[in-house]
Amino acid sequence: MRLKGLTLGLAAAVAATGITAPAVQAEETQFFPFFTYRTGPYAPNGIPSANGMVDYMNYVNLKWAGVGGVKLVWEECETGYNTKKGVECYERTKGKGTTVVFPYSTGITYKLIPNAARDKISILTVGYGRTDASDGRVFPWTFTTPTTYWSQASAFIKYIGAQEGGMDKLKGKKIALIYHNSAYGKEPIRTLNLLERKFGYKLTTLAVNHPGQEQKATWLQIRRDRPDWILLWGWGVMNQVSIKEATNIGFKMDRMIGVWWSGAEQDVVPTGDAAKGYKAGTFHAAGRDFPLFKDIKKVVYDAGKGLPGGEKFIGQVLWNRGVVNSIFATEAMATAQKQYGVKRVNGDQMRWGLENLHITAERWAELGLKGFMQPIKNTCADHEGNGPVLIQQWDGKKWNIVSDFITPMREVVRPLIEKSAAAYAKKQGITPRTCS
Amino acid sequence: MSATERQFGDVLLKVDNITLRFGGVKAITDVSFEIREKQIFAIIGPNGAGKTSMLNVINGFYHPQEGTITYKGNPRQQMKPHEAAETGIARTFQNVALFRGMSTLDNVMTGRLLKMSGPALRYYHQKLANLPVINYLTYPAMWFGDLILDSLYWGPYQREEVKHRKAAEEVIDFLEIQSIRRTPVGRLPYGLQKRVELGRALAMEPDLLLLDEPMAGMNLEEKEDMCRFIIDLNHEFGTTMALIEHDMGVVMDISDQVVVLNYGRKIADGTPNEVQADQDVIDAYLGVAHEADLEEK
Amino acid sequence: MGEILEFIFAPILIFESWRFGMEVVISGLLAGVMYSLVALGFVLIYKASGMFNFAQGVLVLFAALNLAGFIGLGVPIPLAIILTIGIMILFAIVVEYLILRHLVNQEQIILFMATIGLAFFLSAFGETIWGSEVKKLDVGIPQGRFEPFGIQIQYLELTAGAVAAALVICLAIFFNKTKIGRALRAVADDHQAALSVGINLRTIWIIVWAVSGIVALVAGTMWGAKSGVQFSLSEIALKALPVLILGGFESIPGAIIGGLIIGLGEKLAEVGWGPYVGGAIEDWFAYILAMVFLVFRPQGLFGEKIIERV
Amino acid sequence: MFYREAGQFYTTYAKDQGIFQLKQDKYGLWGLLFFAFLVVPIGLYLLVQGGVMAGTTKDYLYNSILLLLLVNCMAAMGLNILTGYCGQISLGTAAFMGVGAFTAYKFSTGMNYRVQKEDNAGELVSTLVPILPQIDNPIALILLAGAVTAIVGVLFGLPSLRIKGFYLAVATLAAQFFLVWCFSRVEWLYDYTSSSTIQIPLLKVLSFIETGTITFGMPDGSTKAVSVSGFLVAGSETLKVPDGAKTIVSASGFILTDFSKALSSPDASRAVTGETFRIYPVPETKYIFSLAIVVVFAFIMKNLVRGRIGRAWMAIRDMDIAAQLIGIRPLATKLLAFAVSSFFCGVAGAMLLIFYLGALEGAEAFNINESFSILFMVIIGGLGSITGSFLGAAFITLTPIILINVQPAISDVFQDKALVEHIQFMVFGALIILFLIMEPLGLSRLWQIAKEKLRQWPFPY
Repeated sequence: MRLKGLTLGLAAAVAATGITAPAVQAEETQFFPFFTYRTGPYAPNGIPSANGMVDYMNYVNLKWAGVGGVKLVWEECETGYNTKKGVECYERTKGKGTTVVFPYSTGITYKLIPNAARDKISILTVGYGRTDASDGRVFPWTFTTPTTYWSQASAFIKYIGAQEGGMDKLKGKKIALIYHNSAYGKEPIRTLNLLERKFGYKLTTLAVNHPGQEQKATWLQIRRDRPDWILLWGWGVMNQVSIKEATNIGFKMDRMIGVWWSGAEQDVVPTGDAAKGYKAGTFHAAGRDFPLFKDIKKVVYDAGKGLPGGEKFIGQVLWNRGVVNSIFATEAMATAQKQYGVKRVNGDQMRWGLENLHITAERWAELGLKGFMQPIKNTCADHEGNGPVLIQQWDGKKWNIVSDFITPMREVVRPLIEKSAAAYAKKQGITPRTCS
Repeated sequence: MSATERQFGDVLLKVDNITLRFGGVKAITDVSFEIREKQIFAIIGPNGAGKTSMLNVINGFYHPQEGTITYKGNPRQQMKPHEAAETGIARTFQNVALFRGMSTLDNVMTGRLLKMSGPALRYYHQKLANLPVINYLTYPAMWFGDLILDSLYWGPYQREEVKHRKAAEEVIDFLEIQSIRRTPVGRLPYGLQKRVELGRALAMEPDLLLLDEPMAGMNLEEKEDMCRFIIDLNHEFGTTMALIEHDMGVVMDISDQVVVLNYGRKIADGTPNEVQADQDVIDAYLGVAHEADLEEK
Repeated sequence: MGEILEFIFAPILIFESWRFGMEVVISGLLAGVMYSLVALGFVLIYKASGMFNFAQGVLVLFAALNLAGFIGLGVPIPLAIILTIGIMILFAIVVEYLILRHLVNQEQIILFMATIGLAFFLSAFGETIWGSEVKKLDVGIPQGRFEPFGIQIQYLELTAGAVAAALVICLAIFFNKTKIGRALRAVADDHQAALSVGINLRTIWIIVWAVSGIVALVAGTMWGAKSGVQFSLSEIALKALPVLILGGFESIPGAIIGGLIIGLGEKLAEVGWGPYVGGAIEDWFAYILAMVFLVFRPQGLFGEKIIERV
Repeated sequence: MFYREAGQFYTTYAKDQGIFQLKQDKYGLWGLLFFAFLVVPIGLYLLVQGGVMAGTTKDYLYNSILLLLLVNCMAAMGLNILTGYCGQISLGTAAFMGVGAFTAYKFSTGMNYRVQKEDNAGELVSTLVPILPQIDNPIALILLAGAVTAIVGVLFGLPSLRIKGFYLAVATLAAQFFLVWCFSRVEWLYDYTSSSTIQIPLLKVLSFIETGTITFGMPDGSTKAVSVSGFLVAGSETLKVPDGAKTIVSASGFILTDFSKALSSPDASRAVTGETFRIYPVPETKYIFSLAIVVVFAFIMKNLVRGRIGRAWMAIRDMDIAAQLIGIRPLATKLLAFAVSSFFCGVAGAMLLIFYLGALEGAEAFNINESFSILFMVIIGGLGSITGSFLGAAFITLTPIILINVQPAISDVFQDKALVEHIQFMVFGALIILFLIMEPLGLSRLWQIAKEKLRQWPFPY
């Protein structure tokens, strides 16, 4: 009790944390930090993603003068895919009025999740991060829109089943998972194991250590086990080496499916012809033949306002994904603006906007991306947005979509997510909120 | 004073038929001798005669293939260097082997390490070690207790430090190196380094002190100082010493007994006078070069 | 009990199918050669200057970046190779001028640290010039495979084996038959003595860094052909370290034999034991293998027995 | 003029063996501690109060600079014991830190193990069964982390009897790779989560002291206070909103709540919704605790290295043969160095998890680059010097951050973000080389030279 008097002052300082930061922000701008990695082992993949995010925001400013009249400002912060640098980025940009962050690294995502509610900063992880965080009751501040690794794994099994001529044909088939030995790579294993019990295929998991330059042992085992399908959960240089090794041992490339982070131009082009026929998951269409992308080229690059050397990335898979990332952010912001009738949105409002994000097919068409993605709709309990998965195939020149939108097995994945989230809540002493 | 008049104690170290080989090369062949307490014992011989190897065998650094060493009545064949040190054998080196990163004082204090025991462990050895069962249980606890005391530098441990600091200061006083107490030894001139090294060995309060060329590379003045320290040590404290030295004048002057090695074999053993008279020695070693030296005496 | 035995002998049990066993052995040996190529660069510099050059991995990246960069600019391959060698020599001169000569007579660990600083600098410098994108490196090394007796062998790895053999022969000739080579050996044996007979240490350093730059170029070309040229290439240095301790820091044959042992050992372990414990064990297995080996032979495979003197 | 030993004599050996030879040094250290413990937190608080500094800037200073710096200081001290004092180069520091972090995590969650059963429907049901009570005291966790890491360190130190120099350095990489592999492979270590990440749960100390109050406004206009007890250092605590509470009136104390910003945001009058709220540790608490830990361990290290153990270590480092011949047991001495060093590293790892990151992925947070950067700190700072550990940690931690913060200036010149980043790397690499060339003995040697100069100032002759 005696201590309390002494500490009251500190408490006031804490309260001040909230006051000062927004005050210095000019009213008509909305700030976004971009955690990017243009250096380090994963830079080849980081650069197009970062460019996509920046280019779209730039485009919105140039074309529409911002969102709802609020100009977008952003700051890139280099993380090098390193958690400590990510923490530094987060803390440094926090004071500039951050409402939502895109960590672009599994490690940074995990580190930031416990902070999100405290700082009133949402975490939007487009196609990566912590899968069970899509349970909005336990993780109100984390968004895994449009879909997650677990969903994707189930969609892959669905796709394989379809290719084999029915889910019942999966019985006795051999599927090998080659994965990056990290939190990211291990995400699908639990789902695949569960489905293994359900459909009776046989799963072999093979881990590859970072960076994955040397995979001889892995592919020797593939040669021995002769799986019918290979799922590749790789990242960085590992992807190229895997694709090359697969060709080297004469594996049929159209039976090898990569996760969406293993299916970019950067992964296949350096392998030459080896990757022809290789498939990969994605949650958005491929290519640059969309009105929006043509417009971005016109408005941003032709006007000389783009990033140096950035034009060549337009339409690439990772660049497209970066654009999707920014679209989610701006759409959520617009949603929040409408709901609260404000111009610049704060953390609470941005969170509401993300939670009530609803991008209909019409809206996609309006954005100039007709058929690019399926409608996305988040709810209080479900932050995954119910996005379906596509399969694309590399023809030696470009990626082509070769499947319809595959709806993940929600009935399998969702209970898994809820169970995992509940376990987390229990361990961390969190009372899940009620969504009704 | 003549060496023969002096009275020595029992046999401290007995070397029996030692043979040491490196691969096919024999460094020492079938050498035997005895060192008595309070003796100044010299091992001489030309370069490569196996003198240093002999010292290395005595303090357990080399393991001879044949023969035994009996020290304080206990025969031994294999022994690790630190075990030799624990039984009271100290040593200086031909090329100074000081701890260059530490000050003079710290170097001398390292010589006290064996004598320093943690207060808890000492209590253990005094009171608990002989109790059945309980000694196994308490030893780790006492060891750990010492570590805690060490890490706090407090109470009984601090008193222990002070006690040994006093002992170290006595050595420093004796060797007259007070002024360089806090100087890192790497910065000292060669002669002083040798003296600090002697200090480190003395701090161990050894029963047998092995000196490997204590006067090599010194000027006359330094040599005189060193001789004085050696003689004082022997006479005042009765330290037994085995030394290797090339300066025959010094050897003949201060030693009580001399062993002569040549090509790893013993060719003579006796008092300085006896050795000087030995024809083998004169042939093999002293030869013409040193005759002038001997005549002076 | 049976399971335990099965686990213990797993690496041997893979020979149940002798073709598969042989494939593992051959792949292991050839992977080992690829490690040796990187390890050779370390050995050269350590031999001549006692410097544990941690920048060797980055040197591999840097050389490959230059080569791929020049080829990407449309320079014919032979000219690109010559240009890259020129750059590696220039680099050696700059390193000597700016770093080595200022660190004469420093402790080994300081030299080691300096090379890490150099690694930081060089990796960023290389990427500044040539960009961070993955570059394809194709200097005409045959791709694909052939299958004698049903055992798959890849041309790229076979080429690597041949290149490594050629490289070792070249280095052997260089060290034993040329005047510079003899001077290098003299320096490796005894710095002081070499200086006293009039060997210019600085020239030696430049030569040795240039040679190891060229060795890095060879390693970079082989690895780059395998995985494209990008930042990760610098991390293969970590695969070369167990080879080094096994073979000894100062022995060229050691680097080759060490590479073969490590390559073979880690592949057998991964294929045999990996499935039981979750896989991805080869990285640490290589180190543990080298360490166990070292405990029994502290001086490495080809190092001389250490006789301690006082 | 003011910094000299003239007139300072000691009449007892006990005093002469004190940590400081000079009174000025002693006062300097007390001043520094005063500054770090009181001036920094209170000063920052006042700056924020006075509106000079943004609250987020203060958070930035604590969360991403000071806490990381303290963790790094701790790890650098640990490695300095082994490399600087005992002469054994280790490249496995990060892995040992990882052992500490995972130990802290396992003890904080009750050492769960998993029981898997098939239920009636044939589904696999797994439950986690704790075998120990959860420990929520950070100090206890840190000490346990140190102890376990010490044991692991001794195991990996065993080869040091036979292997020396760089061979040993590379051999310690075996520890690095093996342990990191365990962090991502041994499911028990990370409580069987699907992604092998760990997150520290709620930890607090002195839970009997009331440290804060949150006042709620009730519908009838009265207020109701909820008091908070104990100092939170990690995780978050869930508390109940009083029945029927409508608004939050104020929050005070050593806490951060879910509401702390709602208070100040434009819609502050918003009604409270939900039944619970959560409180979080303030950065000041974390800072003071980590600082205290670092200071205590620095004191312990100083005592060890100036006593008999330190002398034995240095003897082994300087000349191991001579050391053996004066009776030092090489294996025992080296293993003790491995144990103590690993203890420190384990503490650093636990601090990293508890105070700095909160949640981490073992294989990423403790990868080999971390080991290298800690070795860097020790060498740049100065081998065999505690001051050096601190200076080195500061240099390696702060230089990149300083470079990042001058980056906006460079960014205006170069549009290319990657280029700016690369320039940063080049500058960092060049600075390291420059330092090694200028003063191979490290920053601590520069500090010493500065002090010697100061002794003579202003009359050098």
